[in-house]
Amino acid sequence: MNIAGVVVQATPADLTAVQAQLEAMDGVEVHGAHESGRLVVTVEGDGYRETSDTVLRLHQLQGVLTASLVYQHSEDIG
Amino acid sequence: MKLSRRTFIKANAVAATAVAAGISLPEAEALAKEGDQDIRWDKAPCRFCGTGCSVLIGTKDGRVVATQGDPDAPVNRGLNCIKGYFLSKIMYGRDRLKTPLLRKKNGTYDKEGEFTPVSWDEALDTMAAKFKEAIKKKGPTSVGMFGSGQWTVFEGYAASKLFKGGLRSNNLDPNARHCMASAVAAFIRTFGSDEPMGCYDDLEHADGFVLWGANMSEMHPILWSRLTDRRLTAPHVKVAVLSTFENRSFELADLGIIFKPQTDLVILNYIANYIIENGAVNTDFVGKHVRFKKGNTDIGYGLRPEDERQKKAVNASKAGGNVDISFAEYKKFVADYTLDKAHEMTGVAKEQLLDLAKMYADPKRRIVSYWTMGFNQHSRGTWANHLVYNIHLLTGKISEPGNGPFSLTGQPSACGTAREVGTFAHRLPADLVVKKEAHRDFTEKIWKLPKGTIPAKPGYHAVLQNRMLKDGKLNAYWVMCNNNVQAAPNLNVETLPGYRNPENFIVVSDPYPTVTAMAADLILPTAMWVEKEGAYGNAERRSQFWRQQVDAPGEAKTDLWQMLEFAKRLKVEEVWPEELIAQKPEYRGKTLYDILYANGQVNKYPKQKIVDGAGNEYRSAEMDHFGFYLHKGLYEEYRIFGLEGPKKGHELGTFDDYHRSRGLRWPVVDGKETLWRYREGYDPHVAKGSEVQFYGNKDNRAKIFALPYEPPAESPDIEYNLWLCTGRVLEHWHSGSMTQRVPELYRAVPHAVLFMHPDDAKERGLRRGMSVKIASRRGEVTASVETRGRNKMPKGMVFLPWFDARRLANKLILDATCPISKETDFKKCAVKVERA
Amino acid sequence: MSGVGDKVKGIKETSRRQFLADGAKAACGAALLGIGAGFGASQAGASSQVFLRPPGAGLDSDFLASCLRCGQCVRACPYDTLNLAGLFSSTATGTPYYQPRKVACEMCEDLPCIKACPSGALDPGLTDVTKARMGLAVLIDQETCLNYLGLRCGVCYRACPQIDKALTLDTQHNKRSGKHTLFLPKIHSEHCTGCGKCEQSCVLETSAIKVLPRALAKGELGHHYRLGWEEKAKKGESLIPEVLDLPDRMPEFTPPFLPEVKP
Amino acid sequence: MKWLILRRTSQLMVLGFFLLGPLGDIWWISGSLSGSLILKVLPLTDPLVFLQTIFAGHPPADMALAGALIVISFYLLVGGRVFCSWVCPVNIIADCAAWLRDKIGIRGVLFFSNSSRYWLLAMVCGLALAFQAAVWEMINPVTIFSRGIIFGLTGAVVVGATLFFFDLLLGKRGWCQICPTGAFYSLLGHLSPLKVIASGREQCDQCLACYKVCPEPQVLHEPLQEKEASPVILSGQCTNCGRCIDVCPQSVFTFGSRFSK
Repeated sequence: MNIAGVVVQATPADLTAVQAQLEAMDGVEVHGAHESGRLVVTVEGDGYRETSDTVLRLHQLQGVLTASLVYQHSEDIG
Repeated sequence: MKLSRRTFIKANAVAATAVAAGISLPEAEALAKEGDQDIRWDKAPCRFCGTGCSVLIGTKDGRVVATQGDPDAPVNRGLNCIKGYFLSKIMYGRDRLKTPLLRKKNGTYDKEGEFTPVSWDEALDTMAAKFKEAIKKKGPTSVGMFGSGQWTVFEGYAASKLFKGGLRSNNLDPNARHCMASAVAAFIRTFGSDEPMGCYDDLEHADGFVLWGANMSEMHPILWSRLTDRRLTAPHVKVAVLSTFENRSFELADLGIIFKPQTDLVILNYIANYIIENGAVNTDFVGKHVRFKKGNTDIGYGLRPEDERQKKAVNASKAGGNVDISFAEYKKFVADYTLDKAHEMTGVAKEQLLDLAKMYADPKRRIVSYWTMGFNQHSRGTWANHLVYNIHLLTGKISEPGNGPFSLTGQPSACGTAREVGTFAHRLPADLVVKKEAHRDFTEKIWKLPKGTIPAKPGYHAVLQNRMLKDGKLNAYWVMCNNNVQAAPNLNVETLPGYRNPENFIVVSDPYPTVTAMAADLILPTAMWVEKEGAYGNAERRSQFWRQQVDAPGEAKTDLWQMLEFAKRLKVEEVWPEELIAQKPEYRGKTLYDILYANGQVNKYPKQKIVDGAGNEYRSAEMDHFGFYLHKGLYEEYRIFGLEGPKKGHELGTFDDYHRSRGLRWPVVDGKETLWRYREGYDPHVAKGSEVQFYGNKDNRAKIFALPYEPPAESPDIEYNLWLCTGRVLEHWHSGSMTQRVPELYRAVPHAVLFMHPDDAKERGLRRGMSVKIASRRGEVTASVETRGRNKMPKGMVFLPWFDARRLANKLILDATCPISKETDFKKCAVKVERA
Repeated sequence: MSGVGDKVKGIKETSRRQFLADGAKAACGAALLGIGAGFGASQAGASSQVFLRPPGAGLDSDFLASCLRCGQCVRACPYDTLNLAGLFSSTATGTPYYQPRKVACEMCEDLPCIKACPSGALDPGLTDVTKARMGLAVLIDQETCLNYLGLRCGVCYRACPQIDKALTLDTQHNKRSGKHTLFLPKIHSEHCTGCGKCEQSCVLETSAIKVLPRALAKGELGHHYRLGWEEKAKKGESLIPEVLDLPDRMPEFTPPFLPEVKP
Repeated sequence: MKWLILRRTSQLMVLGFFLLGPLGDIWWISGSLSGSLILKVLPLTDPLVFLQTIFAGHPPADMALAGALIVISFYLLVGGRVFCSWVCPVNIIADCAAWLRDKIGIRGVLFFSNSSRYWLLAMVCGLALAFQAAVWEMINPVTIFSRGIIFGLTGAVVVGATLFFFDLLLGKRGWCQICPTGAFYSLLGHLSPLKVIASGREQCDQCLACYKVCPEPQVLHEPLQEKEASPVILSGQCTNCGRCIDVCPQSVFTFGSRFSK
């Protein structure tokens, strides 16, 4: 199990659009957003590779300025 | 449950990310903080030394994820030593054994084969066949078991039943033989009852402490913390520390005494002499409660009978013999031990000897004497124990708050299991012994066995077991819950040959691949500590219970499961003679499991829910497997020995009470614990008006033994010119099979080093850090030299800890034992040290 | 070697002017490089707290003046304690250092590192390793130190090669438990060599005791102040002897209900 | 080709001896090119590093001084920049970069005058004096590279690659043109007796093969072209690499004494 916490900075104008895009992605959840354009996002995956790929994809989204990883946890379950 | 862990981690991720983003998400923060809340907390005693600290075990998702000292535990009040701090990690070493391993070649068992994973059925069937074969060929004395002071009470009791009542072999001995046997022998001989009279509350009441060969600072850290506190908060308190080298306990010593090895016997007799000469004898006490004995001398060293030292000893076969004497004769006996003579023999300054004697002689000073291996692992260990009782008995400083001799134990249940349930080769539960017919009869009655089932002859003790394995007289052997190949003396000559003797089949049950496991033919993977329900009895007679917190990994099974499943494979006809079965024809065709465990008593308590005060539920792997509450059944049957047995003063509380309490000190009578035994008012068994009754003896009197100094079995000479002492360090416990697997403890003390005086090193052209060969007449090991650090050695003596499996200190040790207690002297032998 | 100018006369085509112009160019380049290097040097000095020098290295400023960066001390170290700083290390590249949490200095009595040093950067006058001052241990976090929490740890203390001198345990009553003792590690700078065995052995996830360069670790008492009790002990009597002290008046008989006052 | 092969062998052998210790536990030599001890007896010290410590105010220690004097004496004897062409591992990089550069025809963008290296040398000493530290050693690619190889530090790769691309893209043998270590040895080379001599310059047919391979072609002009000048290549900047001897079809060049006519 792999869980990452990511701060996504979107252009304030695109905030809603970005949020919608994020929510459409597998394993991505938006936990909060601020009108300044910052979003609190978690990325979940089974493996490290998968999670980091998703985090990298966040950068590519339309309207996203930066996405910075602030929390990372991984452990074997079962 | 897995979902909740995921939710928790996610909450943490959200909280951390929100902080970084500068966004406030109060729900997430609250959730993250609550993470600790789904940890289930329950109590258990620490599984290291005999102190018996209580810890709280935090379990989550079937894994122990946290521990803490129990802040309300009377022994440790929430504190732990550094080993206790890492308790939860000992179960999670990477090389935990998870499947039975049998030595095989081409698909079948072969003594010279490779360890091959096998099923439990194959493992136990092979093992049962080997045991039956041995019994058939050479009788019940050809099977045996080496057990442990780390066994739970239930396990020790089940083993005692299995071997003494089932297989009819008294060849059951615990590793406590290496540890406590001398204390046991002297307790029984002096007071007629095993274990200390006092308790840890003495620590807060004494005005003086004397440590005789006990480095409490490292070996009983939490008790030491209490002792130090007494010294700090009561400035009149004096602490004397005696040892053959300067150890960490000297930090606190008002009187730090280094004596020549073995001459503690001289100091003890000198003190007795001083007390008598200076009129400090409590004549009233001695007149009413004490009688005098003279023990046999020249009793040899428990070596093989062919050994010259053994042949020369006049009383080698009558080591325990003694005769009654008068006080006047005793006085004359110790009069020989004058200050001058004591000073000359011990090398201790006269003022120091005098100071020490005065501490004991001062009628106003309450004194507790503590000892561990310095006394017990001693070729005159029983004598040393006697001689310290003598001092306390002469002055009447015993069995009252702050006064008494107190033997500290090295293992978590040396008292509770090894001693109390009778796992020694000569013992039965609750202080009964195999030699006495009445005791056997009583035991057989409780166990519902035909008369004559239990053999009258004591079995092979620890050292003898290894000799008999080597000699081919003990052929099927089960080592459980200990690492004797790293512990037993004279490894190369007397221990390993027996394990590898082609005639023998050796089974080792252990959680980890220890050196003992590697020397075995069959390894059984074993559950440890809170992977099973258990009970330990610490040094102050406190029995502490715990519930099973987690499951054992893989196919690892508990010791109880292993013993009971093994018993299922033994038909009574295969192990008992016909005349015995004839007495109980209803046993015909049954297995030892049916007779010993499914006997209507042990299986009396049906499956039930195990619930703690907070309503949490617990599993019992054995209850699930066998279909009844095995632990409760075993315990309640064992409890009858204390309640109804021929020896009084061993009453235990009920099974349920122990699970509810933080441990109780026996005898537990009328719902009360006993803090000081033998003293009126404190001990329910002492008659009103009698003040003190040593009721273990029929005349209610304790015995003072006149015993002299005798030299050790081996002393340094021209070739082997140094004394070697072995022992422990705080960071590691015993053979290190658990603590060496905790990375932090490994880093703290990764290797055993040889402590040496700088001048001794220089004389041999050695520098600190150099690799050296330490050789005795029996073997050699390599270690690096340490001339600084925690132990300051006197010239002529070196110290090597034994926790390090890469440096097996026991190769060097002579298998000389105290002839009475059969406990090996691990503290003295002659070695030479040279550059490797 | 009288000067650079003489030595370049072989280049005949170079006019004096050309030479000066080249010189100016080179000097500018050199200055730029120099500023960079100098900056690097000051950086290396500033962040040296995580890097400890071998015994006898003295102050880092002196060390950076004298060390040849040859690595012979590193090769001589029998315990692989010493490393050479790499290019991206925050200490000067090529200089030896150790990080005690990884491998502490074992304090070899024969000081092989100093013997190997050709330049005297490691002071050959240091022959007693206990006199080495590689840093100073500091119990940096009392909140996590198990000893302060009352646990019986003392791993650092027992790991100390200068046990009871450089590191002692102060005892203090544990008020919370009521019957135990706090064994508090205390470092004595006059004996601590900074070997780092304490930091290496600390069982916490992050060591609570750390070795710092002495300059960072050590406080300094005001130069005007003397410790009265030490001065008295040194002199063996009060610094101002012969001072008049009149006896206190006491009742000749203390009534039993009054506590006895000891003069 | 003879001298080139000998030279490569020498360069690799020096590194090889240093690596025998860490790789094969044979400690014939310990340390690095900055300072070393051979067979536990003979000290060697990089004289420029040593000089920096003197400028930095550190009194010379016997061992280091002895090592520096031994090295200086040796190079005084065999030619100062013999270090550059026979010992210095950077030379391998410089030669490779130069070869590739010619092969793919990159034109240089940076040219350094011959005096640059002396200015840089002066700066190195000045820096040591000003900062009271061996400042140059923090960036000196020569010592960082050789030490990096011997001690297995990643810096070696970085510095090696940087030097390679510097030489490849910015200037032919760019680093060696300005290297202060080379400059220092150049100063020694002015006095050394072992020299390359254009003894057969009469046979020269101006094919310019020697100019093409010479790392310091400016040193060739006078002895080869100017008939009134001595045929001995007297310049300290000559590295005694012997490439000109290898390549000259007319066998113009030989090794000999500076005093030979």
